[in-house]
Amino acid sequence: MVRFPGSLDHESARAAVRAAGGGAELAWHADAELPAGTDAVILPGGFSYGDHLRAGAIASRAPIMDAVRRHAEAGGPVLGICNGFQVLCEAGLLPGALRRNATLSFVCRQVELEVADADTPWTRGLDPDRTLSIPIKNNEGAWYGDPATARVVLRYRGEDALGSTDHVAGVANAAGNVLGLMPHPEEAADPLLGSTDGLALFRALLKARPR
Amino acid sequence: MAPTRERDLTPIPLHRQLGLTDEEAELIPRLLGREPTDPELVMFSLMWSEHCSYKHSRPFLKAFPTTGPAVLQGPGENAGVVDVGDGWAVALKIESHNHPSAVEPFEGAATGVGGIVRDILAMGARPIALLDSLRFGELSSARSRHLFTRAVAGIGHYGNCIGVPTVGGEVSFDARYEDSCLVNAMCVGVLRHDGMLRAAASGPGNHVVLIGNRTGRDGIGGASVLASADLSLDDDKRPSVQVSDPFTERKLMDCCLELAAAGAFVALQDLGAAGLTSAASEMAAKGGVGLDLDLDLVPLRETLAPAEILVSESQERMLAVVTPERLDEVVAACRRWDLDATPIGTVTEGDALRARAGGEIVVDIPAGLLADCPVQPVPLVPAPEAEPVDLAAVPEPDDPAAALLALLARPTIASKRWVYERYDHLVGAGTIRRPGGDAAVVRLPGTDRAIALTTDGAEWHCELDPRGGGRAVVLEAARNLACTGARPVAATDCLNFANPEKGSTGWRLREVIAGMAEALEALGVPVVSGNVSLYNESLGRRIYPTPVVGMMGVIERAERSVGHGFSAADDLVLMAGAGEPRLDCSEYLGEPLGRPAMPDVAAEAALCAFLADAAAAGLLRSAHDVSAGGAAVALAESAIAGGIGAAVDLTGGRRADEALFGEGGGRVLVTCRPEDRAALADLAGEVSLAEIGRVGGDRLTVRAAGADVSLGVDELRSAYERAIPEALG
Amino acid sequence: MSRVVVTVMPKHGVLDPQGQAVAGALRQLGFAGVGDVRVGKRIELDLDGDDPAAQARDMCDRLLANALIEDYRVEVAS
Amino acid sequence: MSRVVVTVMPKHGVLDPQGQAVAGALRQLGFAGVGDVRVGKRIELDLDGDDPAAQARDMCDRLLANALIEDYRVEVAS
Ligand SMILES: Nc1ncnc2c1ncn2[C@@H]1O[C@H](COP(=O)(O)OP(=O)(O)O)[C@@H](O)[C@H]1O
Ligand SMILES: [Mg+2]
Repeated sequence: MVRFPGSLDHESARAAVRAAGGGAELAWHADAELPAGTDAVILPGGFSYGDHLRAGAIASRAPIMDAVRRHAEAGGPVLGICNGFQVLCEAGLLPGALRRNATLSFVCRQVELEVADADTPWTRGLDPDRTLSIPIKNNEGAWYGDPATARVVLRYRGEDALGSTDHVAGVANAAGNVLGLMPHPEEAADPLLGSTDGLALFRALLKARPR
Repeated sequence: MAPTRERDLTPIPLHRQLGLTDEEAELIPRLLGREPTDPELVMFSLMWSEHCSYKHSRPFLKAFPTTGPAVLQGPGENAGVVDVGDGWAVALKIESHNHPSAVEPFEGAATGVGGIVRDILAMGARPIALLDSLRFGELSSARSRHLFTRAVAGIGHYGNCIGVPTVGGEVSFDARYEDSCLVNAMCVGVLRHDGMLRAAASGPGNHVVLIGNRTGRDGIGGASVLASADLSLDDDKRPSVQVSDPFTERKLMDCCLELAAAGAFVALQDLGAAGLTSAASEMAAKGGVGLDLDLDLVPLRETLAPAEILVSESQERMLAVVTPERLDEVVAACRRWDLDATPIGTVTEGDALRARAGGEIVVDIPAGLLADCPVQPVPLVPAPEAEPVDLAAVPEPDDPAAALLALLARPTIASKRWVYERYDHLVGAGTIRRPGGDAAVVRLPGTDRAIALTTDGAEWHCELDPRGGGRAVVLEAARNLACTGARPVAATDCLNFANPEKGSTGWRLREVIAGMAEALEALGVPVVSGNVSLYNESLGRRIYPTPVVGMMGVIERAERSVGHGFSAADDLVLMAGAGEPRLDCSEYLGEPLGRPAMPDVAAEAALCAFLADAAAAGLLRSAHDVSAGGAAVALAESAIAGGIGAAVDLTGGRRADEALFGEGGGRVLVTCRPEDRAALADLAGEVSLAEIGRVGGDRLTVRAAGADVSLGVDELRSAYERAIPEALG
Repeated sequence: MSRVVVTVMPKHGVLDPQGQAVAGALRQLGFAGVGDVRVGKRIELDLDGDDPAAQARDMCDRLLANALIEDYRVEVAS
Repeated sequence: MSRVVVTVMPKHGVLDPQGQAVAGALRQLGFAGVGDVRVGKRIELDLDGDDPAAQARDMCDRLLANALIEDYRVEVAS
């Protein structure tokens, strides 16, 4: 779990990983290496560097990102949530860019998602007909890119207030091991919060983990 | 030390330009034993403003109950702190940023959030929730739309970026706030009992370290000019606007909490109104020590005079006292977070607040003097008693269903989704009950408990009857908490009033506080922190007396919290509380009219206790407070939230419109499973509990004194949800 | 139709958190010679009607710039 | 020390919701002659060292602009 200045959701995401049966350690943006024995990397949500310039742009150039890139190139799973998704796009590890919401405002609400690709380490085994109820909360969450060439993993069902190309809520790289999502699965990982649909992603990864 | 230079070219004496009265200006040399220097006079002028000294309101505030078994820190620190069990504590405080928000709504509201968050941080608490209480003019006014939308954007910008969820609040619209909008922000934090920090400096020889943003010409004169003068909307009060920097605030939070957990601070204090002057004098006075500051060491953004450095209100700064042994650790942690940390002085024996610049001492005053502003008595002129509403003069509605839809679409009643969807109300994965209900419910990390949070106002009631309104605002807050299943534990308050030197405002202030105190005593809820904002009037238009109460309650088992939406068909609908609905002081009449009944504090305290017991026993399927718009609006809101209708017979009231839309009386709409009806009645004891209908279907049908209202839940929702977006165009 | 360019920059002396963040990031990328950085807006407008510069100034006063914290400049490109 | 001005604008063909919103708001204020509006960034940098323009272009490629959606221009003011 990489922590940048301005990361906000690292503790919630860590709790979600634990709830799914895994464990997570924090890595610092200025470090050159990921912790030894890292199976998967999560770039959590937040406002790294205050979203200045472009969301995720400054964090995507942090020293730790070289290690994340090496991990990804070796096939290691990487998940970017919200700001983490923005960082991965800015780092060139995912296709497209995230732009200002069509509403020109921050949007925080529960949305319904459909699984468009159940063959990534983060979605393997998910029923493609299942609707996931997970919240979004972002300012620059409109994915802009070519859905014909990108590997679309999640789509908004029904209305997409953000104005993403083709209702895209999450995309992966060609190999499928790097995934970026606008919705926040860590905010849907506890029955007290009304939905546990977000846990499915972390569980899928833990199941797929090479022993 | 050089005495004040003569200023024979200035026709108006310096002290008056700074906002000091002639009496105060004569008193200062007597207290000091000499003439003050210019920087000293500026410091006095800020510290002796109402904003910093509470010189008009202080005597009245003594009426509040402030102690109790749960209180770990009452008023007098940066925030109040109460015990919530298992070694955990909650810090809370509310504060106004009204005048800065009227000048520049985005930055004013944003920096208001930043300021209150630093107050919580200064206690060593981790901020976990924000609430905002807002008042603007009617949305038909372009200026009010601008202030409203920009203030909401500013609050969202700041809260979202620092990762503290904005879980609740309130907004209402009335022409009285057209020129003087109100922006109050509340922050709540959690801490371990043994991790609580205080502002009291100690240990001569310890370092005074300034952490965070560099100092610039931000808000210079802000405390006195912006907060204590009638605002006449002219441009020359404007050059000192503070720009918010939430990214730095987040780093400040992360870094200070890391250091606080490591025990690296002797004391911690935020820099708010009056900047370094206020922070340093409070730290010295509270600790009974002196401070020696070298202004040349303060990191600056631009060249500033010593007096400017002393009063600059640059944001995102904290002042810490650190032992010599831990200084390197503090500086290193700040560097890791890319924050400036600069030792700018030391703690000394004695009580002198000293500041040097260019090697010379420019300030040397006993720190306590700055906090000892003489009380300014205010005139206490009772306002005439309001006349009860003459029902015969109020036409009965031709179409009560249309009247209900119109009420649901009044911006003050309508859904505030447009607001809270602009706020991250979830971050931290702790928001169990989201905005839109009676109170937010937030998980208490590390425990099975949750806390419920609300802010409330009752300004129409306070205008018509300040004593009763003072009671009403506290009782409404408690009822809102109780509806979620919480027991109220502590309150914080922000008293927004007009000019206390004019008309009946001083009397209203005293009466409102007295009424609040009566209700707080009955509930056993102490006030642990608060803030006063006076002079909210301009161009001859004064705001209503607007006390805002922030209240926190505890739910022992988080999973037992209760929502306000109907939950399932065949559940019974009951009215708890025996009060009579009245059109007096009702939103239905469209303006504050009539003489509302005096709230019965004992009955309402019993009602709150019953609701919390019933929730703890798992007997409530929903609970919703009857407030603005009366029982019909409360029923509609429960139907909309639950997505299911109900059929109900309303009793009470002298006519159908009063039964449907009458307010007051401390009533709560609850639902339960039919099989739990008897158990609920047992728990109710003396509290009146009347079965009035059943949940089910996709329509809300309400019968009252011959009137018959039947509307589809979708119709209700559409009126309720669309009003604010449509008013904004 | 004229092309008007409006430049809106943070006023001198007013805190520019965005400029600070960009300066820090550039230095971290190894650009050692970076001094002060300020970030503002550039708005390009196509405008019909008389005196486009006066129109644009009016727009700045009423919407495009916040006089409390920002300065603006108007140039007519064509 | 040179002053370098970097202008970053949304690429042509890329939708600019902010520009559209500004255009709409201006028309609503009564500016009937408003055509296309595009909103971008202006970044003013003080730079030490050789060839400030080349340095600034390097900064754009590495951080200041996102080539997928933005174009940039560099001017050395002094
Ligand atoms: N209405 C009030 N009720 C209770 N306490 C109050 C009230 N107004 C102010 N106080 C207390 O007086 C003290 C000084 O308030 P204030 O100047 O607003 O604090 P700060 O300097 O931390 O912003 C605080 O401890 C506050 O809790
Ligand atoms: Mg304080």
